[in-house]
Amino acid sequence: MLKKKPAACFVDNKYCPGCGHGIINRLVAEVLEEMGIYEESIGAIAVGCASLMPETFAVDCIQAQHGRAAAVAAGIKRCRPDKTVFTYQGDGDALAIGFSETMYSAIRNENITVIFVNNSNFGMTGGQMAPTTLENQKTTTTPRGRNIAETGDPLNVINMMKDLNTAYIARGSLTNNANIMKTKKYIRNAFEAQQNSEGFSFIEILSPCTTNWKMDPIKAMEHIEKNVTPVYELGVFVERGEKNA
Amino acid sequence: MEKQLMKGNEAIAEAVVRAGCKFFAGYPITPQSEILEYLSWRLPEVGGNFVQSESELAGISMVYGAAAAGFRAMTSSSGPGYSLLQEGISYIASAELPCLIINVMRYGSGLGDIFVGQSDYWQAVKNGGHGDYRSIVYAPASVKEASDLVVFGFDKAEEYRNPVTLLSDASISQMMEPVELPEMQEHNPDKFEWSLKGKGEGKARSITSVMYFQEDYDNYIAAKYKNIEKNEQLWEEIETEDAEIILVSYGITSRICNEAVELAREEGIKVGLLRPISLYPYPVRAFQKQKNVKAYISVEMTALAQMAEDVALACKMKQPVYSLAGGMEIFEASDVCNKIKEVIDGKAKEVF
Amino acid sequence: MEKLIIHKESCKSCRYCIENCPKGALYIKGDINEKGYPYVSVDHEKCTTCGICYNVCPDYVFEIQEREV
Amino acid sequence: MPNLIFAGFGGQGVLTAGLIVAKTGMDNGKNVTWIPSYGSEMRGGTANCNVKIDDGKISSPFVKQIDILVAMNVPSLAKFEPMVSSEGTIIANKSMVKDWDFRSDLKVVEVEATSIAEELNNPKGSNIVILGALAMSGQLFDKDVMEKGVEAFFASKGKNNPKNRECFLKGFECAIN
Repeated sequence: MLKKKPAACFVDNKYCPGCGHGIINRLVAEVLEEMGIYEESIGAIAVGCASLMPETFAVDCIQAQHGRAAAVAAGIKRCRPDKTVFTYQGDGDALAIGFSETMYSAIRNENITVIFVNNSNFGMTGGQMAPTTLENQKTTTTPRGRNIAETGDPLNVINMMKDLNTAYIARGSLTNNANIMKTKKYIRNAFEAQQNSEGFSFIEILSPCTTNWKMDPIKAMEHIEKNVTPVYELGVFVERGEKNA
Repeated sequence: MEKQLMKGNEAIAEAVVRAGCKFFAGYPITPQSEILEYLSWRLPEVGGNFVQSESELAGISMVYGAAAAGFRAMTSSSGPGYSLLQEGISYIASAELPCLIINVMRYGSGLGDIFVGQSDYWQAVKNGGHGDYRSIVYAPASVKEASDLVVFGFDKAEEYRNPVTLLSDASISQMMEPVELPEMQEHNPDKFEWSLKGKGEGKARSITSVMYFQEDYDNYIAAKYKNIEKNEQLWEEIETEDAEIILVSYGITSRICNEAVELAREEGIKVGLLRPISLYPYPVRAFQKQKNVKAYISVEMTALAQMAEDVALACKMKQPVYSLAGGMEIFEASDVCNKIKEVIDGKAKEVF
Repeated sequence: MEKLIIHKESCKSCRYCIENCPKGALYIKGDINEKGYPYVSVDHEKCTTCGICYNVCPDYVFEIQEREV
Repeated sequence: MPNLIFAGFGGQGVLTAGLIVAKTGMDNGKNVTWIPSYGSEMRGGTANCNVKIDDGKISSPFVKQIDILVAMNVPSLAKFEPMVSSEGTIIANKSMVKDWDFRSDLKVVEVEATSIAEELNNPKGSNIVILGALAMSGQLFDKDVMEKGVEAFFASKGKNNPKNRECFLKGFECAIN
């Protein structure tokens, strides 16, 4: 089995050691390349750590405003319906400031693919609480741990989205080879759904933020297995418009 | 083209289609909603895209995407909605993309009043958004001029790769007047090297703030806007040659000033009108060439005399600047004449 | 025959590869690359070129090539 | 050339009546403006539009001194009669304006617009009846110009209803000076 980094990842990424973004960047690139569409793809890239992607990713990209990537992608896709259009966003971007743009893209069943990286905090700005931050998780704005009596529960966006009329919704993680391979399959299914004009596809990926979690990378992956995955269940939730869960 | 009687908003919307625009995303707000309503059926007729977005924030973001794809794209709003567009306008300007924004002004801040007013002058002309950018701003004074400036605005947006704002108001947009519409034209979104279309075999494009890759960005961006200021000033002068008092007014109020000039001239008062058509760049050259002027009166429908500041800057405060300001109720020519007489009689107090 | 190539300059020393290698073929000696990270090395005797290291690596360190004959 | 206000309650077609007059002005080489009452003014069921017709440039589209007021109901008279200039004209819908004490300095033309439209089986045509009365007043367009204007307006909308012509003619005929 020959393996070589995809051409889209043309220089080394700029993420922290052990950051999941590097793996996800590569998975997106591999899928686009394997499907033969990477030269015909356009990405709308979020603010946050995701914004480091265009510097190292050889696909036509636009830097969206904070939270608006799904709306920007919808504008592109509606003008250029024959191109593959995706967003690449973190949890602060897609679910806090951009909740409305994300949800309404799903509500309108826009024929785009949203790649949503859940690392349960605002990475780029220094590890503040995100909508996905776990109960009791310490962040720089929840120094005593997230108090859900004040902040509400961690946001499971797929639970909110899965009853809408969309094409494909899945959640994967990066904690081991098997999960990474599954996540890659989800990404492929999402892009295929878009190619078939089935509508909105959404892949949430549980990913480590070693720097802000102040964890060794291996420990960070263990934390996802042990503490994150029970809150954000893995699997396929909508496929070809059929609801699975 | 045959003359038609059309509402300002509908003439604007039809001109948008005729300019080859294929993308609109926006949100309802009075008094611009007819633009949205008209384009909802008209754009699909020509193979274009219409989206009623969940907010102005989303609408301008979609426009940002469509413009990046090389398409002629636009949105329209008013007052509070226009405030929400500012984030996107800043991004579009920073990424050097062309697009057209229409602001049908209303009066006052907050909820304000949906009828006549020009109180978004500062927001539109001085930029409501963040950072070092300007939007080119055109102010039509008739339904016909509004539709002409739509096409002109798209052309200028592309020439300078910069957002262009058409600053209309409730009266221009709500009234019907005879209009000859511009010719239908096609736009090719692939003609730009920079437009997002998939990299193909070439180098991947990255649309973001040009600051990140533009060498000597400060000087580059300053020179860009200096160039616009040099080349794109637009104005109309009426009876200014021997005028000792010059009214400065744009949009709907300039028409009333025009009538006031006629009335004052009948009484032998040497009054002229300077009507800025481009509000950014402000037509400072028009002020520099005035030989006989002793005073300017800025006439506008805002409580705070927003444009009077630009009049003072344009004449470098060599002449006193007076103001007739206030919204809700439109001025009558007699109000303007009274102000002129107050100035002559030394009863008015200058604002600058 | 295939061979594992390591682009040591890309390595950021996260150790995901070591953790996931089923054969225990990967290790960090302590030498550091230009970025300043102790980089990963391979024991070719143990490596089966299964590709798991490539899959779990965030930094495109690994490549599996045809071995030159 | 005159400044007009057309006023009534919603559904009486006052905006259309004003539009027909404005379009007729344009088709006869005049500068025209038409602007409707708007927003909060619209609530409560009253409607009006301002029409200006002029050989020269028109400045404000808003009418502050009315030369001709077309009033389809009593609230319209109450609101706008004070704005009519001395020697100005009011065209009133007599079906709804029964015992109004008109200002003595005005020319008044009355017509049973609502009932005539109903009699002619064109209940939505009261605005066209009143245009007949407007033509009869002699204050704006001649009868044939206005009649052509009505026909041209509906033709341009692709809804030519012969009953509109009947309404117009009956309005002209039955208007009382």
